[in-house]
Amino acid sequence: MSRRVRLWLVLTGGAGLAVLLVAACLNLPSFGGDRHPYGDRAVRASIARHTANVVSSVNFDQRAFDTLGEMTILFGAVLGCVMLLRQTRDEHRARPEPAEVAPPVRRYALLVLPVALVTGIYVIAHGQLSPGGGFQGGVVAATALHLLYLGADYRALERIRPLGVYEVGDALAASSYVVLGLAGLLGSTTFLANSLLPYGTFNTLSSGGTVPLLNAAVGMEVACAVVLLLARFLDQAVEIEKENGE
Amino acid sequence: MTAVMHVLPYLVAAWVFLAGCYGLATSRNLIHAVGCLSVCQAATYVLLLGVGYRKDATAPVFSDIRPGSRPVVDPVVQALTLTDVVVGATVTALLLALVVQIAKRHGTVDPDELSELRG
Amino acid sequence: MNDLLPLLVAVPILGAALLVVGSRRMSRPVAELAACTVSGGTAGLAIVLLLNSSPPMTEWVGGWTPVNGESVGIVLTGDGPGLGMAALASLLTLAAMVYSWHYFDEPPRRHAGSFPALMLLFQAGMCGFALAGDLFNLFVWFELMSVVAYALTGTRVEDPKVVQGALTFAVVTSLGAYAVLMGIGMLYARTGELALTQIGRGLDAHGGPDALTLAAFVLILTGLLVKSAAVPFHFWLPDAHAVAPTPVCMLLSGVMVELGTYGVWRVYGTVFSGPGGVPDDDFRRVLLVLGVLTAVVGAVMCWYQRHIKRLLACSTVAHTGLFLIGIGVLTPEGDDGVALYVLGHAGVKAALFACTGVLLDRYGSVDERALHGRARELRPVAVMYVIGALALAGLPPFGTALGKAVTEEAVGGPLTVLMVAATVLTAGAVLRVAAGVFFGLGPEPPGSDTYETTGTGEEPETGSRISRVPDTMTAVPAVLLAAALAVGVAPGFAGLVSHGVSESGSGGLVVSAPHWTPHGVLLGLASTLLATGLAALAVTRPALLTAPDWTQSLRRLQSGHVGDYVAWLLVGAVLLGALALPGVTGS
Amino acid sequence: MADAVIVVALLLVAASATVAVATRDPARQALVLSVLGVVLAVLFTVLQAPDVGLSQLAVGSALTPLLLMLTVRKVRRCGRDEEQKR
Repeated sequence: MSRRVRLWLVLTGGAGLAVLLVAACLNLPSFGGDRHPYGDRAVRASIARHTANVVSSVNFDQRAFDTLGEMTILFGAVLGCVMLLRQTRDEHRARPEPAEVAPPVRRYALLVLPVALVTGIYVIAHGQLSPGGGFQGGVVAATALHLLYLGADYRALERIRPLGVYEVGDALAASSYVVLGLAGLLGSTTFLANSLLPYGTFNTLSSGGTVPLLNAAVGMEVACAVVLLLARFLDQAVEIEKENGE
Repeated sequence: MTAVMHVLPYLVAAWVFLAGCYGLATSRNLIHAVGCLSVCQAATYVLLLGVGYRKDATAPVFSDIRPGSRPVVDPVVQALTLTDVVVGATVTALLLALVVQIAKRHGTVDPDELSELRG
Repeated sequence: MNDLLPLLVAVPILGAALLVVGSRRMSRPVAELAACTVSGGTAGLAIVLLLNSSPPMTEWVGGWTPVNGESVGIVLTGDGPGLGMAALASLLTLAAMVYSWHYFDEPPRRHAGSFPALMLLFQAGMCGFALAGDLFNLFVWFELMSVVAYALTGTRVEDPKVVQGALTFAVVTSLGAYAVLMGIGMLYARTGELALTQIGRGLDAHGGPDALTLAAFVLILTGLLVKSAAVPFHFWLPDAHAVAPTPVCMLLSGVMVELGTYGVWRVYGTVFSGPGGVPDDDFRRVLLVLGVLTAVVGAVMCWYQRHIKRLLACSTVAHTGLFLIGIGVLTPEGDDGVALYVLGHAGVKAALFACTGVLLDRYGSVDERALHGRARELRPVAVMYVIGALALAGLPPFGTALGKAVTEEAVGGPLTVLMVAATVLTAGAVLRVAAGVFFGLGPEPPGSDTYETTGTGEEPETGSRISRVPDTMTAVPAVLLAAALAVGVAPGFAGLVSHGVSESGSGGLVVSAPHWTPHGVLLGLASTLLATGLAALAVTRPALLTAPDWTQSLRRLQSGHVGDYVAWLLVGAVLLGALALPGVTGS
Repeated sequence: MADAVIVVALLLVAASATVAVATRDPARQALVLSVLGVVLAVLFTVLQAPDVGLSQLAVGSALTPLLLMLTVRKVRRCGRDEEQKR
C-alpha cells in the first residue's frame, strides 16, 4: 500500500473512531461525579483489614489475582528479553573502553545513588501505609543502580550487578508470591486469602495481614526485573557486536 | 467552563489515543512507532483516572487522615492504572528488543523497507 | 472444588519460576521433563475440574465472596466452556512441549529453561483468560498471553523474517489490548463495576443502549477480534505463524486464536446481551458480516500460498470466520457446533503444523514448490498429512466434521454453502500440498512471482537438519489426530460438550445433544469429495486455476507493513461501529 | 482552583502527547516522552492518585525513555556497521 493510500485509510478510520469516541464521551457520567460503588466498597474493605493505603489493599488483597498476572507479565517479559537479546552465533562481545566521566557528574551520580536506593526501599516498605509500594519502589531502586553507569563506568556497574543473582531473585520473588497465595489456599481454603496473619494495628508497618509480604515480593520482583531488562539493553548498546567479515 | 470541564478529561484521553494511532500508522521509524504505542497507552491512564475522580475528594490513603472524615477518589481505577503502567513498560521493553533485532537483521528500522513478509 | 480453580493459573506460573531457578544447574532434558510434568499436571487438574463443572463453579479469589450480592474481589467462572478451553489449552501446551523435546539447539547460555518456562507462562495466560469472570482480569491474562506469545514467536532471532513477523504481531495485538482497556474504562464509568455479570446488570439498569455502550462494545470487540484474527484485524496472523517455531504455531493456531473467539462469546453473553447492551440483531449482523468476510478472505489467501506454514495460518483465518458465523447465529445449536468444531480443529490444525515442522527440520524448507516430490520417504508423515487435510475438509467421523455439520445445520441456507466452500478451499489447498510434496504428483513447479513469501532458505529449528525423524515428532501429530477423531466418535462426548455449553450459555436452555445426522454426514462427505477434486484439478490441470486479478490485489494488502495493519485496525473498528449502529440509534 | 490546575495539566498532556507523536526523530521523541511522563505524573497527583503518579514518574519519565535511548544507540551502531561493510 502506498503511503498516500495508508494516510487516507488512517484518516478515514481515525475520523470514524473519533466520532464514536466523542459521542461516547458526551454520554459518560460527568467528570468528578460522586458515584463509585466499587470504589466505596473497596475503601470499606481496606479499612476493615487495617490497610491505610487503599490502593495497596486493592492491589495486594482485594484484587491480588490481577497483581499475580501483572507480576507474571513482567516475569515473562524479562524471560522474553533474555531470549530475544541473547548473544547469537554471529556476534561477539567487545569490552567497552573505560569512559571518561566529568568529575561533577561522577560526584553527583555517586551522591544520588545511595539516596535513590534508600528511597526505593523505603517506598517499597511503606507500600501499605503511604503512596508507593512494590512497583514504584522497585523501579526506583533498580534505576538507581544504573546511576553507577553514569557515575563510574560500565565495568563498575557489571561488578556490582551479578546478573545471575538478579535472575534467581526475580524468579524466587515471583514464586514466593504464588507460594503466599498457595499458603492461603492451604491455611484457609482460598487462594490468595488474606487471613493467615493478624491485620495488626492500623497505620503501622506490620498492618494489613499478608499485604506487606506480597508487596515486598512484588518489590523484589520488579527491582530484579528492571535491572535485568536494563542490563540486556545495555549489553546490546555497549558490548555486543556483530562479527566482522561475514 | 464547567460544561467543558465535565467531558474534558475524556476528550483528552480520546485525542491522545487517536494521536498515538495516527503516529503509529504513519511512522517511518520503528522506535518512533513504539514511542507512539506508549502514547496510546497514556490515553488509557488518563481515561481510567478521569473516570475515578471525585470532586473535592482526597487521595485514598488514610495514613494522615481519619477514615471516613473526607471523601476519597476511587481507589480501584488507581490500582488498575498502576497495573497498566507496569504492563506498558514491559510491552515497550519487549517491542524494543524486537526492534533491536530488526535493526541487526535488516539493517534498517524503516517499516517501508522491510519486505520479507508479503502476499 | 471451586477453590482449586486459581491453581490452573498458579501452578504453571510457579513451575515456570522454579524452572528458571533450577535450570541454571539442570541439564536440558531434566528441565524439559519438569516442564512437561507441570504442564501435564495442570492439564489433569483442568480435566478433573471440568468433569465436576456441572453445575458451573464460581470462585471468588482471596475469599471475597459477595456480601449482599456485592464483592470487591475477582471472580473466576469454572463452567463448561471456560474449563473446556483451559483443558484444551493445557493439553495442547503439553503436546507442543513433548513435540519440541530436544528441539532448539541454542538456548541462551545458562538459560536452558527459558523456552519451556515461557511455554508454561503461555499456558497460565490462556487458562487465566479462559476462566476470567472479571473484565479487567480478562485484560490482564490477555496481556500475559500476548506478551509471552510475542517472545515465543520471535525465538529464532537470527532470521530477519522472524523478527519482522513478531514485531507486527506485537504492535497490532498491543494496540488491540489498549483498545480493550479504553472500553473497560468506559464500562466502569457507566456501571462502576468490573465483574462481567455485574457490568451487564449495570448496563441493563441504566436503560437502552447509547453511544457509550456502542463505543465500549466496539473497543472491546476490536481487541478480542484482533486476537481471534477476524478480517480486517487478521493481517498479523499469517506473518506471525509463518515465522513462529512450530510448537508455538501449534498453540497459536490451535487454541490462542480460538480463545479470542471464545472471549467474544463470553463478553457478549455476560455484558452486552441484556436490554442495556447491544441488541441481538445487531450483534448477529456484526458477527455474520465479519465471519463471512473472514471465511472468504482466509480461504482465498490460503489457496494461493506456497509457504506451507502461511497456508495453514490462512486456513486458521478461514476457520475463525466459520466459528464467528457459528456463534453469530446466536442459537444454542450454533454454540454447540462451534464448541465441537474448535476442539476438532485444534487437534487437526496442530497435527498439520507438527507435520510441517518435520518437513522444515528435515529439508530446511517449507516451500511447496521447492519441496515438490522431495518428501516421498516420509511415509507416516504423508499419511498423517492426508488424514489431517481430509479431517479439515470435514470427513466423517472426525470431530471437525461433527462440529461443522452441527454448525452448518444451525446456520442454514446460503451460509451453509459458504461454510462448505471455505472448508473445501482450505482443505483442497492442504491436499494439494500433500500431493505435491509427499507424492510428487503434478508437473514441476513453475518459477515464482515477485510479490509473495516463499518458504525457502529457512533454518531448521533443530539446529541442523535431522536425518532421522525423532519419534516424538511423529507420535504427537498421531495422538492429536486420534484426539480429533475421538471428539467425533466417542459416544456421549458431544452430549457432554453441549450440556456444558448450554449450562453457561444462552439461559440454560437445554437442547437435544448434537449428533450425526444423515444430512450432516452427506455434507461432510460432499466437502471431502469436493476438496479432493479441487486438489486433483490443481495437480493435473494447474492452468485452469491461475489466480484471477482480484486475488492478487487481496494478496497485496498483506504487505507486512505495521502501518498498514494499524490503519486496517482503525477501519475495522469503524466497521464494527457501523454494523452495530442501527440498534443503538433505533432505541 | 483545583479545576483550573486540572485543566492546565490535561491540556499539557494533550499537547505533549501530540508533540511526542509529531517528533519523528526517535532520540528527541524519547526526551518528549519523558516530558510527557512528568506531565502525566503531575496530572495524576492533581487527580489525587499519588500512587500512580509515583510509578508514572519512575516508569514513564525514566525507564521507558532510557530503554528508548539505549535502543537508539544500538540501532545507530548497527547502522554504522552496515556503512562500514559497504
